[in-house]
Amino acid sequence: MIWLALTLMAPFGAGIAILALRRQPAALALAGSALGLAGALGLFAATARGDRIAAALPFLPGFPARLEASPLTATFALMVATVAVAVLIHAAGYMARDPGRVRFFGIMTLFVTAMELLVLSGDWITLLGAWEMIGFASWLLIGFWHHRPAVPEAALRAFLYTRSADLGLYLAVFLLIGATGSPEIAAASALTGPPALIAGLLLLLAAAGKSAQPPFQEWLMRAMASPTPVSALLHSATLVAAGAILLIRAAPMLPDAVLVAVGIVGGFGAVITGLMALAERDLKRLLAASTASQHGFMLITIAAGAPVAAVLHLVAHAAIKSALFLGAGIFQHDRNATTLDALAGAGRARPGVFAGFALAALALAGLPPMAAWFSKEAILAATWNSPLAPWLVPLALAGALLSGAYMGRALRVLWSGPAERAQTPVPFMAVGLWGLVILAVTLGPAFGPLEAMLGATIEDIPPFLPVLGLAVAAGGAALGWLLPPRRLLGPFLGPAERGFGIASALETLSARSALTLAGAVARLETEILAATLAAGRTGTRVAAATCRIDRDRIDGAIFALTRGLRASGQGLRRLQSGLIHRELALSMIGILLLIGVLLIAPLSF
Amino acid sequence: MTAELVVVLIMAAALFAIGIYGALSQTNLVMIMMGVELILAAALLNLVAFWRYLHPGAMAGQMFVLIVMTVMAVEMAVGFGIAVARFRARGSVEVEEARELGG
Amino acid sequence: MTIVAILAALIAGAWLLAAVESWVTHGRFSLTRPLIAALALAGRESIVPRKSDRLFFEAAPVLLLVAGLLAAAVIPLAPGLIIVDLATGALFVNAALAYVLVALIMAGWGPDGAYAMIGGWRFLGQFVGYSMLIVMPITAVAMRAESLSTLRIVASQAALWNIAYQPLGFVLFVAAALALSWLPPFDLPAAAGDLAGGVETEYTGVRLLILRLARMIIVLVLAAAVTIFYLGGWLGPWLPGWAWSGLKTVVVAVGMLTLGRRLPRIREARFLELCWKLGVPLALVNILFVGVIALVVPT
Amino acid sequence: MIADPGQILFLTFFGAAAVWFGVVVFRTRSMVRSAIALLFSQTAVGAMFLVMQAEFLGVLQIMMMASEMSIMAIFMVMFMMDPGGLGAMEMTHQKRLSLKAGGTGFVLALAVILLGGWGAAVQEVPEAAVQTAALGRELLGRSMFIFESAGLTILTAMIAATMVAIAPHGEDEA
Repeated sequence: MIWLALTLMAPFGAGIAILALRRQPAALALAGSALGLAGALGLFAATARGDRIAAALPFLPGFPARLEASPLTATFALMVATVAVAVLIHAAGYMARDPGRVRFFGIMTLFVTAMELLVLSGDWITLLGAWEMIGFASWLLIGFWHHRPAVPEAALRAFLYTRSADLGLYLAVFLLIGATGSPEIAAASALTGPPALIAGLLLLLAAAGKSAQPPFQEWLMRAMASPTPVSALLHSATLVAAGAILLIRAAPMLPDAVLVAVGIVGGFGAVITGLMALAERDLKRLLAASTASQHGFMLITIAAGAPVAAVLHLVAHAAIKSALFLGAGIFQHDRNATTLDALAGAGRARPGVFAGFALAALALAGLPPMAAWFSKEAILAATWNSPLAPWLVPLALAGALLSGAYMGRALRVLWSGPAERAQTPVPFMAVGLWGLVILAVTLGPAFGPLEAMLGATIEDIPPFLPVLGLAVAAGGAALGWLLPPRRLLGPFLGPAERGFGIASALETLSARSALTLAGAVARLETEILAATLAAGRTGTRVAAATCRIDRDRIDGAIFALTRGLRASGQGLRRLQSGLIHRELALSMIGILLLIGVLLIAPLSF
Repeated sequence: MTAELVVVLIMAAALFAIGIYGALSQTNLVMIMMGVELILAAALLNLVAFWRYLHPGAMAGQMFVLIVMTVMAVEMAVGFGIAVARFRARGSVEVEEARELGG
Repeated sequence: MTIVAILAALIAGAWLLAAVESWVTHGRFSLTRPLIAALALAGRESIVPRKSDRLFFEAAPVLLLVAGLLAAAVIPLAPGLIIVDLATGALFVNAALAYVLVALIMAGWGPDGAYAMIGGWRFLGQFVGYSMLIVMPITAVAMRAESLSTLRIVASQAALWNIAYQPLGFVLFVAAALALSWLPPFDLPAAAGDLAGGVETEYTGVRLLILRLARMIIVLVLAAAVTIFYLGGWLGPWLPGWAWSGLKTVVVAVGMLTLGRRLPRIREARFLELCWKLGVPLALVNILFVGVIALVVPT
Repeated sequence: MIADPGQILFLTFFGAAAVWFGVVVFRTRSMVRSAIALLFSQTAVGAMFLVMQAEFLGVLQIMMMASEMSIMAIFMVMFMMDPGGLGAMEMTHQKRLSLKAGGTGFVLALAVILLGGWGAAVQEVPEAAVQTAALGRELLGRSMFIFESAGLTILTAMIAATMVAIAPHGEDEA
């Protein structure tokens, strides 16, 4: 109970104190989040001992706000708190001279509070409330530099995209509470039949929106207009992770049909956004696309029926991705830009930071002995053993290959440009970064006990599977490093925002790389290269197909809908005289109709 | 069937009808608000009557009356705020002169 | 029987107060003077102004009197000496006195005279200021008594009068009472200096008599309310309960009539500012203070 | 259950008063009269509460409406071209539609009232003091969330209304 209160109230109190005192925001935020981390550690330790901490706070009559710390939620809470501390340390340096830092740290801590509330919530209504709060806080944070051009639009876009997907969560929650008669999340697993199917699909919609799976990925790319610590927090452990967390928690109730849908969304999401990441010309946007791609992995894992592996990957990804973003933030700080062109060689100028970034990048690519290797192995094992293996394994492998490729590419760009003069030291930012990098590197061996704690059975893995995974990861990374994409991407200055962007970029990528590589690396690796090219072409085709579907089907449908709406709107326009008495009369008629329906309704049953 | 309840409900229905007539027929914003007040008064009467004659033990009924009273006060505050702003801008609160909301 | 006793007490009190008021304004104390003045008013012609709203003009003095009398109905002089012991007595005083506002608006609007109308609307402005300062101190009083019944409120002060328990509330309530009965320094609605009598301007004869009587009764009722809420009502040694009540009420009423005259008249805007920026926060502090004590001190 | 004739008598009386004053609201030409008529209509409703032994609510209604309607009166005077009703201006429109709407509403409500089975009335009611205390417990216990929301709503409305009504800076300083 005390740990629960500490976890939630310490960041909250810090946020309120910051907004009230308007002084020393960084120190207050750090103190608050550190206390929160202590609380989360306490929770984790207690649940690891086997305790189950739960609290029911008085809220709506008959619907108390339930908080609960199971091993699963305590793991999430610990992850959120850890990332929050590291990101805030980094932000203390990053935002040191920003005039709006009081607002920044205030909202950040409140955001962390909301996220902790979300992961610890024990009933749907609390979860919904926390869900709304993180949406709102992220809107504030993405729009933090609201006076800059395009930032308000990006914030609004993020808000609207996630909002429209949130509709799914609302409907799902209503349905779940209505069907099970209890707002508790645990009670939902008893649900079967059509309600479970519909609710599961709606939850998938909500999760896809928050986790930026296609077709919602656009908001995440635009959200890069926010300060980098915000991106780090948003991507690793909070907003985007909320989608995956939602599905992980709901996993016990999802029927098989929904799992298939989850697998399709996640698999294609992982591949498509992976391709987008490869084509991206902006470091932060590249990382954003890779976030979406990695969350696609988690969905694949959930679809394979192994949410615990998804938890592992979520945790690994949280540490890695926040480290990457913090590194990107330092580079951005140096060069005052995030495009890959401008960042070329930024890594060479700061070897220490680059080393951290590179470690995190290789970890994300899935190289041993770092965290994501373990989790990807778990993912591969899970997909291999699932009934959907023929679908999921290739998608997972493609995703892994792509994650190696785009990280290799990012490293190459950062390393290969001209190194500039020595930079001013950035102690806070480096501490935040390295803290996370160390976690990213060393977390792997802890996964075994964690798995046991979460109660997963370790399945038999065919021995070639880890080897295959490792080969794919290493191959991807090597590929990304070897293909010099900066020159190739030169002509494509129009931001690769749509699926169309992926297609054209990749087309050039594969065509030119064929010429370059054919000339440069001749005999030894011919076969590997042929395979690579095949993979590249497949990717191109997939991307082109996606593009076509996007343009012809989805856009066409949307335009038709728009036309219809506009026509009916024209018709309705005549009703809207703007005269208040007319409108009052119309609303009276409407109410009368409603009453009529209500009166007739009982008769018809 | 209980005589007291029916009496109160009929009175409330009459107040409601008068309120609707007023809200629809008046040209002045403040007069329209008077109509709305009458409608709300009818709602209050119904709430109290149902509480008194059907569930006198359940205090939630009275609580609803308080909430409706709050709504009345809010309606007044917002309505007068709009009226003041409107009058400042246009010099009149006649609704026939307000067409800006037209589609 | 009780009704007769209370009415008699009210009439006697009004008479006494009228004598005191004429003493304060004219400098001579005479018990016969108010009687003579009243008879003179009753005998004089009561003029109805042209183009008046006759209904309002006639109804306003009566409504004012009724409001005062209704408020008096829940005022106890002694444990048994109360017309009706409502469970919501303290709130009822307030509800009845809210109609003072209605009566004054009617009296201001009715006669179709500029001064009267300005006086009436001025009282509305004044009401916006003082109304919170009537309700919130009463809230604190009721919190201590754990009841809205006037009898229980008095009984709750057996150990310690509320004037010592919540002096802040006392000051605020007396100030609000002065404003409610439009006594100086809050006498803008009927300011003799700049409105020529305000709401009373157009009234003559019997109607003016009723108006003045009603106003005296309202002052008396407010003084009695102060006595009940803050001065322990009928509580006191040696004398019988009703005597204590009467004595305290008269002292408070005389204080209300005399003290304010030493202060300059307060402008409307300034009054509102004082009420909302100073009075309401202080009243909240008072409620908080009483609440904390009520929780901490065991009863 | 035998109905209490005294109660029915008083309810009818005050109900008729409320309705009559309600009619007066829209019949009189003088706007101040209209506001005061609304006030007395609401007061009669409050009196009906008292007859129905909801003492706290009745007193509250009577108290609140006095101030609310007086404020309404001054707004009428401020914003009407002819508050005294001396110019015999036409103040209504779409009268027939309004009458029809009101009439339909009344008929529908009557149908529901007379056709609905209401069950037997409960004659016993908690004592006034008990009621008030129970209402307080309800407000600050089970329904606290709703009650606090109402409080927050009214605060928001106050601030918003002030913001809307306040003069733009520099204008209207007199």
